[in-house]
Amino acid sequence: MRRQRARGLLALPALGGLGALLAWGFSGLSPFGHFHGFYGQLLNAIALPQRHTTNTVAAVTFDYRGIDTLGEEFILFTAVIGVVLLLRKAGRATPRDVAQDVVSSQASRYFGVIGAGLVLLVGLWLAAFGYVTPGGGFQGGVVIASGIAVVFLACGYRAWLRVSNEEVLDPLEGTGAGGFVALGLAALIAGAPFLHNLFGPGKAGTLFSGGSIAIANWAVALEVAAANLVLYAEFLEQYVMTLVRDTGDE
Amino acid sequence: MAWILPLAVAAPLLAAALLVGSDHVAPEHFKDAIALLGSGTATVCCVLVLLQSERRDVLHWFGGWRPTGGVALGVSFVADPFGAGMALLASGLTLTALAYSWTYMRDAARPYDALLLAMQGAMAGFALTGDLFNMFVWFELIGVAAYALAGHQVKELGPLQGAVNFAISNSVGGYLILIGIALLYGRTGALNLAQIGHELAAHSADRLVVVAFTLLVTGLLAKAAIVPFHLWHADAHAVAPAPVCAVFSGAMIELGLLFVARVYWATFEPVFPGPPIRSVLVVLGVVTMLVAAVMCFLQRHLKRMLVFSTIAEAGAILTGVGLLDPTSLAGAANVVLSHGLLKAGLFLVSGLIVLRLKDADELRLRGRGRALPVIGMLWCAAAVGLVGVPYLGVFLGHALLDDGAGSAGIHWLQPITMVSQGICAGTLLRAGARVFLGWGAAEDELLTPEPEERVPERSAFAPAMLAITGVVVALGLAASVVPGLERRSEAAARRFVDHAAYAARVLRDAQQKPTPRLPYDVPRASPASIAYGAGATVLTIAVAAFGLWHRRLPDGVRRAARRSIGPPVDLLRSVHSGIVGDYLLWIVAGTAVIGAVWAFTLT
Amino acid sequence: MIATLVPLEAPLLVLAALAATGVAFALSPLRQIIVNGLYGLLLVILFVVFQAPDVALSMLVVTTVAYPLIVLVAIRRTRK
Amino acid sequence: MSVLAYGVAAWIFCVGIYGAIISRNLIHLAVCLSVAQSSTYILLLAIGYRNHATAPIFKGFENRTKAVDPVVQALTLTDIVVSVTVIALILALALDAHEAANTVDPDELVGMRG
Repeated sequence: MRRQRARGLLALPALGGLGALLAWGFSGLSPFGHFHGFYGQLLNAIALPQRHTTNTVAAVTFDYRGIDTLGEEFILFTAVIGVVLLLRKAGRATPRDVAQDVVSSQASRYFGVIGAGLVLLVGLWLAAFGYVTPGGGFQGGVVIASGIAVVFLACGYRAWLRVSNEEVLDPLEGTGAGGFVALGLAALIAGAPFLHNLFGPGKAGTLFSGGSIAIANWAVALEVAAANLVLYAEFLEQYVMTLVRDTGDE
Repeated sequence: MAWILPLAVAAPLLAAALLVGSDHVAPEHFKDAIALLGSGTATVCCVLVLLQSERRDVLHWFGGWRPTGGVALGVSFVADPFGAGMALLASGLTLTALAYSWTYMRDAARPYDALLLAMQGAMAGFALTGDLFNMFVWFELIGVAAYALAGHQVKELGPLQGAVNFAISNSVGGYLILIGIALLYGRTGALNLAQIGHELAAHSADRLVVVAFTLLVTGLLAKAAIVPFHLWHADAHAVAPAPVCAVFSGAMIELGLLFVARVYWATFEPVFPGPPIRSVLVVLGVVTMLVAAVMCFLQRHLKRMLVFSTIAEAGAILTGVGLLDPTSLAGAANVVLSHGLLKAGLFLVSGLIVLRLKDADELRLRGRGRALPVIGMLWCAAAVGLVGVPYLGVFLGHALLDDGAGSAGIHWLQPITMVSQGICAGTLLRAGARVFLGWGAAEDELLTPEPEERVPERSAFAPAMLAITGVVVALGLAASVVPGLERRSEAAARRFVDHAAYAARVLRDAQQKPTPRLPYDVPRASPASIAYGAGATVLTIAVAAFGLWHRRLPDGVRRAARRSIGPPVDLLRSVHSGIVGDYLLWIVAGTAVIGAVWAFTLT
Repeated sequence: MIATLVPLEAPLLVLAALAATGVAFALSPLRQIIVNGLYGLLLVILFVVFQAPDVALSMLVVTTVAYPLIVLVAIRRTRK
Repeated sequence: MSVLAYGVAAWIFCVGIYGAIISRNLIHLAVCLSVAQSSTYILLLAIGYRNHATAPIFKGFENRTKAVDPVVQALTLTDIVVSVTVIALILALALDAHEAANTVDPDELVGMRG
């Protein structure tokens, strides 16, 4: 206890110093609202003519700086593998351990399914139109994963286990993450630089714009949805194990 | 041939995705083949890139977004010999770790291979990238792979503590880097290293640039195990599986130092005066060497001992970077190569020891290694390689560091390095003599007791692991006498520090003057470096002997020694508390102090 | 200089700073995750005001689904 | 007032780190880290903001208006993903620690020292 209090006290001057350093450095930034970085302005000017993507942010993430997004997908992919590896040590609850489904009311099932269907639609829409309007593979993927999670939780834990099965999710995750790399390699094979946009820019403001951006976007959506489902599955597994343990204690 | 460059990253990442995707359908042999193929392809690519980069830098713009009008639109990989060499070392060590784990971690879950592959791709990307934010992405990818690799092995407190401290400290280091990146973007509107440098050079350095540089460097030093940001490394390495430690110690730490050099020369060199940066980096390196050497001597857990020896070497490498001249930089690069191989070899040996003797504690293992003469010889050979004996192991690197420090007029630096090297190598030899020969006392109150650790039972095909380990150690020992390496590394260092040529190559696609073809020879060592090697050897033997038989010293001497150096050593020990809150406090305080020093000296 | 700020930004920033302080000093994890949800939603609004709808959406899905789910499970699992 | 956003970012970073330093619970600590990281979102977006500008999403080729910086938004998106993954990993480690030692207090989670 004394140790923590001492640490809390010592942290004050240290953080004061760091905060002062940060504030001193930040004060060298141009005033809020007066940013003149040419990189962003240039991209705002050329992304639409070059790629026909009305959402410049998507053009940046999937095309101009696509390699960052590839790394980002692998951060998620790797972290989920890591979480699985760490949590599996604690063992797994099997369907037999769960005496009954968490959800038993018929009404809540119907509501759950309808609500989740809407969520799923929103997710698909977000993912599909990511390079036209706000949204994209990541946001859509997370929403799709939550939609699926809600559907199956509403139908009961056993139904959830059927879909959160790693034999289903692992191939999807691998396809999403590997698909992005394969897209980059396809450009190399075509004799262009890695992740070069292979297709024509298409018609601006529609789903048929941006060329390879659409494919990269869907690869990300697939990867993110699968990775999130694995993540939810592992953590829900922990939750169910807690329930099992608690009922065992009583 | 620049198209090979992205393969160093793409091949292992694709292999990782395939491994996970095919986990439940493909036969085991297929998956093993995928893992080794992905890792091997990337390693071969790194070799080709290294050969190609010998004469001029290899440049690849992702997506084909070449700069227009001098403005970088996309992300570039730029392979100079050091970047390519670092990528090769990281890839090669990961390939080694995968091959070694093929039997050692046979019972481990399949994701283990995928994590190693992801880490390999990320390390190669980190070594090759020419873009600041792209570096941050690979930094985080290395991190997330490493946390899980460090923590997954056994269900015990030690590994978890190590992985937790690693994850938290490294993340905070990442935040510092990201704030630095944001500041530089706010000032220059650029993310490419050369471009940022170009924009900064238009004005003199002000507070924003100083703070951004401080945050970038401290974040990278946290990855590079420099005092006072090193604390979590000891916890994390001591518990990770041996082949993973080999990658951590042999490549991951050094990557942070490579990028400190990269960010200085590619971006900040034109705006900052050298001396304040030199002073801070050299002082940090010296403190790191001394602290880590003392801590190394106090360990009885073999892997923890190896980590502190790595940290001491990281300090030496930092002085090489921090002297800010090409000769020292070439020395640092050579130390990275030879030390990386030797330390990886030592960790692999420690894996064999754990496998055969079910323990990693020097005192408990006393004499039990007598039945394992080959393993013992490998351990001692690698330890001797770390001493600096002329023409062996780290000798070439330290000889160049010696030259660099001498021409910078810092003559006190090499004796300190020698002491640090001697203590660390002596400690390793002490452990070798105790374990494999049964020399020395069975009890030693000087050494830090560690909790009893349950070592996971596993069966493995030891001959293959032994052969792999032998190859790595032999390569490390031979690193000083590779024909032509010395001249090539010096030429590479001169190219590395040429800011203007780098910027012209990246931003305007100007052709560099190709480095002339160099002879394949091994230049004679200078008398000064021979003297350094001899001194380090004597010191090593003395330290090893002291460690084994210090109880035979007269009582009066021992009591006096305990009174004088006991309290500071205890203080040092208590700093390595294993508590993550303390570590964060050190990171914050260290950043504030370094920032304050540079705030007053750089503007 | 005051005129350069869109009126909404200043109060939102102050609220976010207060909420973040609340999160850091919340003692029980359960209370913390509730305050953190509030903080996340404030950031979502702030990002909309900052003209970053993509980021706001990202923050929204993370703050309403991913964080609460995993953190609540962790809290439940580690309850003594 | 023109630097309020930057000041808030610095404050949130320090507060988050302080929470992490004094934390007695790994779950609490993980959330504090996410707060510290969220300061970088604010910083990045504030840096890229331009007065009287729209989001970098256009209706079409015609009448494209002045827009805020798209790059910082792309960076922030990556940043958010990083934050989620790190939190998930730390929580997984915390659950393991709870399993192994029945504690999630980092101060009690000490196997090795010195």
